[in-house]
Amino acid sequence: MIPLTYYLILSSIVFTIGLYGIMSQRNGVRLLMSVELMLNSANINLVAFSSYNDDMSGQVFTLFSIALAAAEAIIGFAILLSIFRMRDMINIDDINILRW
Amino acid sequence: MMAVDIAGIGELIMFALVSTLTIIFSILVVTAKDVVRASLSLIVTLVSVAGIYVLLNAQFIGMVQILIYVGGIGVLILFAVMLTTQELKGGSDD
Amino acid sequence: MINKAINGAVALLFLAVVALAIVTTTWITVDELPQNLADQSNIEAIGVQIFTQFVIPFEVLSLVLLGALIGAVYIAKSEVEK
Amino acid sequence: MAIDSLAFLIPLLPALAFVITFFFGKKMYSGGALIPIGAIAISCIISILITINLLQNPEVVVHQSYPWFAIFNLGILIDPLAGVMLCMVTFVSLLIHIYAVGYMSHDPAKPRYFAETALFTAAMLGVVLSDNILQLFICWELVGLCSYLLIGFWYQKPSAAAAAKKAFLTTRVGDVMFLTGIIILFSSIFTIYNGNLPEGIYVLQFNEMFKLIPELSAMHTTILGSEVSMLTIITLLFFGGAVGKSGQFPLHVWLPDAMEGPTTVSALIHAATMVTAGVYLVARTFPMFMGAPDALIVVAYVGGFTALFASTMGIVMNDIKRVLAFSTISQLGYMMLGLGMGAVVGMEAVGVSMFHLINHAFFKALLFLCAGSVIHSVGTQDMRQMGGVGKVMPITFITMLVASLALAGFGIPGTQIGTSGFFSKDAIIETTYLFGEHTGNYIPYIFGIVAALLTSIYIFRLLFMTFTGKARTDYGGHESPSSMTVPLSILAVLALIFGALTQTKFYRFLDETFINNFVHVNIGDLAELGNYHLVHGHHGEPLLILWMPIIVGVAGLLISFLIYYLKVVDMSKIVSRNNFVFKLLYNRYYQHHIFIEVISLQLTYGLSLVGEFIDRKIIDGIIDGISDGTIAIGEIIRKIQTGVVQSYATAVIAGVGLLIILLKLIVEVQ
Repeated sequence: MIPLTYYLILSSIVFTIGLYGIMSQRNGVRLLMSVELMLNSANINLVAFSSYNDDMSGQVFTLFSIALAAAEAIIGFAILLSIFRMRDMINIDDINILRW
Repeated sequence: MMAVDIAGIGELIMFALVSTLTIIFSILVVTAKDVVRASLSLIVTLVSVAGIYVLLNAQFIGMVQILIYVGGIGVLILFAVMLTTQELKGGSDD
Repeated sequence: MINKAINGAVALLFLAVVALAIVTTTWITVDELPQNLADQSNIEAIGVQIFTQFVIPFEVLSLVLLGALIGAVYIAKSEVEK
Repeated sequence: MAIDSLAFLIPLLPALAFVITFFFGKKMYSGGALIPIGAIAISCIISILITINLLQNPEVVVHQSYPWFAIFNLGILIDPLAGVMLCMVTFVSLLIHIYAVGYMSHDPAKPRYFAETALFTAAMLGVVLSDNILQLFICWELVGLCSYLLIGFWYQKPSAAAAAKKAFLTTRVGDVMFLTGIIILFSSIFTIYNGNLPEGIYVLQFNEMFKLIPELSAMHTTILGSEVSMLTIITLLFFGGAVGKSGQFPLHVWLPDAMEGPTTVSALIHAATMVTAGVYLVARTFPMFMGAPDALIVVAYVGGFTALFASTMGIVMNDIKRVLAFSTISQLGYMMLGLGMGAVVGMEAVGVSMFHLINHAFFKALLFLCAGSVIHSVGTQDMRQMGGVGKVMPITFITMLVASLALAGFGIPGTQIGTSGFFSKDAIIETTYLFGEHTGNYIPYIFGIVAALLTSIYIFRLLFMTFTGKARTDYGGHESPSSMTVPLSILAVLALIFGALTQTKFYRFLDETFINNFVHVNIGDLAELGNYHLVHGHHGEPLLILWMPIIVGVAGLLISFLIYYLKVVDMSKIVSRNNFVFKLLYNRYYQHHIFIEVISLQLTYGLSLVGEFIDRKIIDGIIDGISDGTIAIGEIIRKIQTGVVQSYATAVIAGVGLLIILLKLIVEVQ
């Protein structure tokens, strides 16, 4: 059997890649994609723990998490779209109307 | 004993394969120059994560992952890319 | 470019910390991945859990999705009528 | 017990009001203000009825609990501590809502305002009602979010948006500490039970937490070579959360800036509710603090220092609301100081501190609402442009005067005559004296008494500069509408008499908090754990100590009166006396007039110059230096703030990583 550690390391690597994306990307859509990566790594963790502890709640939480990710993607996309309508770009460096 | 070992090795190989896929394509997501390419890599990443779920004996979650993530969010992100890219904008919306 | 280098360094630092924590922790696990032959894909177990123990979060989730739907429509609709 | 079963309505009604007002408020009268007002009024009535029940029967508390998931639950706990908080929050919130109908009448975004304040009230009530620390934390975060929304209510103003962000991020520092405390607490409990959490009990409920205090206190970990008990770490982290929320010393920076919101928001957030959440948290988990003597000392010192530090800054401010903001920080410092005295007076510290909290809520809300009334009428927040407002706004002036007297703590010791602030503040100062007497450490007392003097100076400076004298600019003020003056009057009456009415009852009532059918704590055991010698019945203070707070209060009033009311007279008197002395000397020693002139001029003028130098450069210099230093440090630090969220995120992640490595290097958990 594969040790649990492998899955955790895999998930932390995917999470780090997502994190790097969050920190370095300037394009709104790419930011959203990086967030999806991070969410997925969290889900891998949940499912891995669920399987290795023989406890089904982890998988139920994964389902919830997937549904919430869908909601989050929809909202993020809607915001990007409305910003794009207003400004004709989605470079988040230039979206600073809420900034002081 | 031997059989178990072989099964274990097979599992390990599968895991190595799927996790390599996941990592390579998720790196592509953040490094690819073209946004469309990045979003397609994201979809591949999501599919391989579904593979990991299956390896973890969570087949149902794997199915849901493919249905919702790949089918729903993947398409949504592709749409987002199409709708918010300047070059492709002409006449697509409005 | 310098920014990307800093970001990469920070991400690697994070990965190092997390990986270290994962490797040094002793995880308590079952000996063999559980295999329920009657319910290979866990659908039944998950369904039972969702509709018994987690029924309230499940209902709340439906409201969240509805809210997301309405919010998305509201945000993304064109502002011509204003 | 019919009324107990309605307890869940207390937070639920304002939450419902939020939904209704938010979505349908536009079409209703006055932006749907009546919905939250009605909801909070019902909550207020329910809370008062429950509290009256409790008052008659304090050992039977209202406790309802429902399983949430796994080992967590959702629950309602109304014991005397929560009961008085509930009444205070709902009542002050109700008055502020009524006041806001008049104050916000010209604002187009009224529905959003009323929806957000209703949500804020609901969240705050959630904090108060929680029966477990996790639920408290969730509501705590919701309070933080609402404060962000409300401070940034006029988000079109860049300064308001910045202030909202600052408040959110600064309190977030405290919140992270709080969360860390909860996590450490949970993992410690897990260790205590050897990983087998007992079935059927929720370990994060307050009573379960308190039962484990001896075990937690026995767990040790090594930090930088010295052994620290787990309980101390947990309580210090909890206190960190309270520091962020209650604007204590290192994290107080957000509170003055938060005055960018509407004045009603300032009154709601900075007088009655949000900032007191930190004090409430410490009071709620007070048995744990009792078991950790080091943490209690930290609470006392941070509180005392904050009380002093903030009041020095209050003296130099010219913005009326900022003076009040610093005053709030200072008074919260007093409450923390009072809690920190638990090492000597035991559970009575909770009573003393909560009494000040309640009284402070009344008079500080009143001060803010009066300031709001003045701002509403005059149209500026700068006190240098006001003056003589008392003539055009008599009701506001009288209520403000009452509030100022209460803040400065005026009353006659030994009798039942006095403003509410007098009873509560005196109690805290006396407790610090008692602390000094029993431990030989008079520093908290000095903090308290000096801060009391400064408090009196700045509040009367505000009063004289704003309401008396001649109008310095042409502002054409008018008295506010009755929806604003009625709440002012109610609060003024309460600020005046509440203390005298409830003083003795209050302590006895709150002493029951940790001895009832739900939470049961043995004070003696805790005192043994912390090596305390608790003192009961303290009436042996010297007369001077009893009178000291009122003496410094009057002294402050006189100083302000001389400087800010008689300012013109005083100055001209000095000038004329100079002339008079000069002339007298000139006439008498006519032949030596050049010599005398030189002497008189040189000496008198020189002396007055020295006096002026001491006054201007040294005294003002110290005070200005503090504020200039703060500003200068701020100028340096603000360079780091690029405003790009991503770079913040990068910094946060790098910080967390480095912190973990650092902790790994210096901490060895045993």
